[in-house]
Amino acid sequence: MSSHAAVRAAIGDNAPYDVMRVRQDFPILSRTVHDKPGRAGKPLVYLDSAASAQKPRQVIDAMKRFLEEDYANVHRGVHFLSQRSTDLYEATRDKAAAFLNAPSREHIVFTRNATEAFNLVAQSWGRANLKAGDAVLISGMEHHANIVPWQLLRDQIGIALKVVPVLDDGSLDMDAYADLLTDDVKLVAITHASNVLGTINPAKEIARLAHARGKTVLFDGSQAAVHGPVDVRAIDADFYIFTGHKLYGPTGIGVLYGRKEILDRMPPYQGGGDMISSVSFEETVYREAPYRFEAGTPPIIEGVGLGAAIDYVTALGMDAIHAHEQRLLAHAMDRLKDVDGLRVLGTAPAKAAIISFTVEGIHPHDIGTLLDRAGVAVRVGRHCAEPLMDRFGVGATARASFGLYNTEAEVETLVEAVKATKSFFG
Amino acid sequence: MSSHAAVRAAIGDNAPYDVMRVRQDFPILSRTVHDKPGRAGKPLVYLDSAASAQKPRQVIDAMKRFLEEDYANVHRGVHFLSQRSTDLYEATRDKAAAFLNAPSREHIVFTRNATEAFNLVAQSWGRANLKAGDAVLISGMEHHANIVPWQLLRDQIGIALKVVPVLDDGSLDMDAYADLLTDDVKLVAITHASNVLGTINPAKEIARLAHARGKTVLFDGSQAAVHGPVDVRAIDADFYIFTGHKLYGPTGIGVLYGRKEILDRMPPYQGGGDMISSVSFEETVYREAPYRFEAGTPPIIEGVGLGAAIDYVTALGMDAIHAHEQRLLAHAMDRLKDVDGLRVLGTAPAKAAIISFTVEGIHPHDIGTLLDRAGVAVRVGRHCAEPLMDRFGVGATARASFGLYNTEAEVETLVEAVKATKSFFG
Amino acid sequence: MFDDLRDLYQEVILDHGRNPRNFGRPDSFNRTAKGDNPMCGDKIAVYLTLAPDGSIQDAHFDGRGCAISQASASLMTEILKGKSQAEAEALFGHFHDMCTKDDHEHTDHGPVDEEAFEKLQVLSGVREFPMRVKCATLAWHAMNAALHGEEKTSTE
Amino acid sequence: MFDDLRDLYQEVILDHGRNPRNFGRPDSFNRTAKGDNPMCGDKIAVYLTLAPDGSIQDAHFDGRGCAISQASASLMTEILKGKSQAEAEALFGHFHDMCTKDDHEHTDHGPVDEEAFEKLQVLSGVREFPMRVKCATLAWHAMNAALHGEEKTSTE
Ligand SMILES: Cc1ncc(COP(=O)(O)O)c(C=O)c1O
Ligand SMILES: Cc1ncc(COP(=O)(O)O)c(C=O)c1O
Repeated sequence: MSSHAAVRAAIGDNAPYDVMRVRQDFPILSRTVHDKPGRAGKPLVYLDSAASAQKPRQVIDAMKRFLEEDYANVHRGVHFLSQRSTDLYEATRDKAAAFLNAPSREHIVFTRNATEAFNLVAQSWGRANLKAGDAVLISGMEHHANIVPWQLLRDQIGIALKVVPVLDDGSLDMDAYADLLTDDVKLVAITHASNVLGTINPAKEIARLAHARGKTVLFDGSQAAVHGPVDVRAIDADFYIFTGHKLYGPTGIGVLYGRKEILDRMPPYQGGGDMISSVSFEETVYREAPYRFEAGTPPIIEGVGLGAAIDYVTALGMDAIHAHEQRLLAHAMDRLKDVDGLRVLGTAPAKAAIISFTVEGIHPHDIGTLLDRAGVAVRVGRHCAEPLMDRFGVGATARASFGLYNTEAEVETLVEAVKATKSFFG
Repeated sequence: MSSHAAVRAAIGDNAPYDVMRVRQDFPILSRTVHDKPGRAGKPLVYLDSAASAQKPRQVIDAMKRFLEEDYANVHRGVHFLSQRSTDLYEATRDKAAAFLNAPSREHIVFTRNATEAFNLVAQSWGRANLKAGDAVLISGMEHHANIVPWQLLRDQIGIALKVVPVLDDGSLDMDAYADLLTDDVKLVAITHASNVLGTINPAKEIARLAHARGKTVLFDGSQAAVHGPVDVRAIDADFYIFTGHKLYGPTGIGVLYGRKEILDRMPPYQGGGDMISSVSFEETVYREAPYRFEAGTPPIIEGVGLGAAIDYVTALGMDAIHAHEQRLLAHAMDRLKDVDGLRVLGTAPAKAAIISFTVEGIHPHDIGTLLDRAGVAVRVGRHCAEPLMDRFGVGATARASFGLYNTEAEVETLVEAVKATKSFFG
Repeated sequence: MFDDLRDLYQEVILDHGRNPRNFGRPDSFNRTAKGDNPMCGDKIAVYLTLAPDGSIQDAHFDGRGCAISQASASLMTEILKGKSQAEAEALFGHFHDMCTKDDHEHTDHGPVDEEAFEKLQVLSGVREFPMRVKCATLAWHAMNAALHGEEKTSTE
Repeated sequence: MFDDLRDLYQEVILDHGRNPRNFGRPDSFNRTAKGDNPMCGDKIAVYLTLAPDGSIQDAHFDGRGCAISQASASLMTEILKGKSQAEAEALFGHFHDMCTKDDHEHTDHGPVDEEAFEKLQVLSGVREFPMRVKCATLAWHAMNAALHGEEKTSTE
């Protein structure tokens, strides 16, 4: 049986998702690590996609081709390459809009990464719409990117930060959430999926309850947008954020979706070229949204790369990716159950393929170092979610996160490596 | 005579700078534009490097190889690829430091582009060090990136903006400058080289006078760092800014050099992961500079690309690049003199290879469209320097800007195309 | 060298560009608006005199711009004289479609003065030059803003 | 599978990691400092009792951490007892060099207790694991901060 056939058998013969073919799109996945003179290394088992995903050849080549054939600065040029460049870059705004089912490109702001998108909303929307005594409601499972910008704003203008608690299984406490929607709360800013627990939060319900009380709603889609289809209109988001490098695209670009009426009323964020309509030393007139929020030369190459990434996942199908990853998740959860002393944080019914765990008596950092020697790349630490670590009484965890290219064979390697780690320290 | 030999002859036979060999490093330079079925296009004559430079194969390949072999998220991973990635990314901090002759990597902050660096200084240093009534002294030849962030700050905290005038030849009025260094001025923020006039300002003298009066000094090196060697210690800059995509590197990354003592005392800029040392909902402790200013996943791929770009220009030699471009500039200025009705804005003695011009009776926009048909890519418009346009009484200009890959033959093509444009409208 | 630019810069355009009609701020007008094209720095102002019935009695413009925007403004002021507000808007809609869309994508902007529209065809070449569309439509945007009593407009 | 990890995790380390010596906050001490490794979330505290002549009478630590940081802290508290401040600092300097630099790059940190330093050699394996250096030096940074009367430190 070829390995190809083995995997098709493993994932079910009628599965339309051909992971072995998919893997061939990712050059890095065929490498080994920790090679030494005279000794072959271990095949890379990349289980760190929640930190950042690997890039398919389609993305790498799109950027390369762009730089070899069509590159120039955008927006203000009449020359041939500048037009090409502008067309390609702006086409990604359409693709991002379609990817999120946003009404049009005018709803899409490009940022440096997801983190900058939160800072943009905090500093632009926040300063214009919040005042001392108002509150922003986040949750106990937020990434620092959705905590610290609000703390900075709190220190600047005196808003309060309120926190929806997390239940023991890693679900959001929806009863507490409903109670926390008090009058002072003006913005609900909650993650669509947790980068530690994997929990997928009920976005539609969160937005419905918040909107019923007249609040604005922001979702952190950095993880959710990667693991399955997102429809900002169906969930009725006012803001939705994701980041290019986790969606199999380049670093240096993030996406902020905003309702057009809201974006149009937001003051500018950073000043510079491209975001202004006219400048004198006395007065400056800003451009319309989304361009008002994009100061200076934008991430042009990154835009082209992100466009190729969106094309790539769209061609595979976000539904198919989701189904594949859910099979992997189920298998991994099942297999890890057998490991004595292993505790999984986050067992909510709706869960993305992200597994944080601890092993009794072994520090996650040591787990990480040993798994790495076995070729298995996992992330260890606090995952930029320190308050969540405190909630679960752990200093850190090891986290295996799965992407569209992972296989059940890789789950086996993970499980074996964890077991070997246990005997090493045993 | 081969074209190679022709150019060597043209630039002087003992010139060590082999521009034809250099051109082979840039895949895009061999393309044609405006091809039509049955008709070959025009060879690209790229004279828009001041807007953004083309990328050598070395940069393109470094990014490609990185993505195919070594990519992962940086800083917080113990696994093999994450370490590789971190090493490669942080190595560029060393390279940027060496490129500017900064003491060490701790002085180098990576931003999204030059524009963000100005906003960072304005919002972090500015809010901490300036109060209503204080003034920032800029010049009449600033790019919007060094105007609008101060205007935003002015509207936020009530500082004043003062402007050093520009003389008729495009030089900075240094007498006026000295007089403008009054007590209220706390920061001098001036461009090292103008993106419109080409003028290279006397940075060392500007800093000396400002420091003698106890002021902090920021230089916009977006253009200067590209056209010749920069030594932040020799000129005694407190802040120095440049942008990756104009230095033959990728978009999505800019560099802010800051004196360490100053950076260390600056409050954070954006909040998120990677810039914090510990987070709870009540209190967050920030990391030391420069990391405190880099929130979220950094421009990792862009960092690797910028490193390759710095290696590339360093290998060619910034002195050699400067000499080559100065030869081109002299030649172009000489040849354009012959064109009736053509006016060059900016004839200061110290001038980078940037030529802004107008042609009597023809709008720059029309010039741009016609030159483009001849294969010549120039920028037309206000070049994000609207106040400067007003100063010279023009609505816009056409701008030909030269890079390390341009040739005297291309200057000829430009001149011929301008002449043909004149007869077209004549 | 520039043969295929003759579509864009037809003789009529070069002529109107060099000698714009109805150029200059008139002594009397009752509606005006500015147009600003941030890309190239062009700024123009349109001055309309509306009759009591709302129709356009007179139209002028001033300001600087490229050959395309000057010619477009010049042609527009000629054509608009005597048109009702609805006719002016229909012309704008048709003209905008002509500059930006393929034929089959044109939408209905109401009945249009065929003869007037015919004259505007000389500008149809801009459709091949996306970066120049704003030059061609700048004056029309300003005219539209003036009609609706707004004080200032921008084409973006 | 993990053969070449035996350099990093020597038996002594696994032993100290499992059974750290001098663990827990003592009833009395006169200097203390915390160390925080943001990368992995480790936090430890070092408690020193300095004699009137400034030498280190006693040393304890508590807090959580990986095998490397626990073993390093445990070894450190054993070794420091009876050392003068200068000796402790010299040991820290040598130890830090050992963890981060090639032999020829080591700088002079003053005379060092060779026997004590010998014991620390079990940690020299971290030099091959740049991401683990902070684990090994965390306790030492905290100790150094405590010696200098600072209240809190971080290894970064
Ligand atoms: C002098 C000058 N400063 C600042 C900038 C802004 O650079 P960026 O657009 O990369 O932020 C530019 C280029 O556009 C420039 O020429
Ligand atoms: C849930 C979540 N939010 C936000 C972020 C921040 O993304 P970035 O680092 O690209 O800004 C991440 C990833 O680190 C994440 O997992």
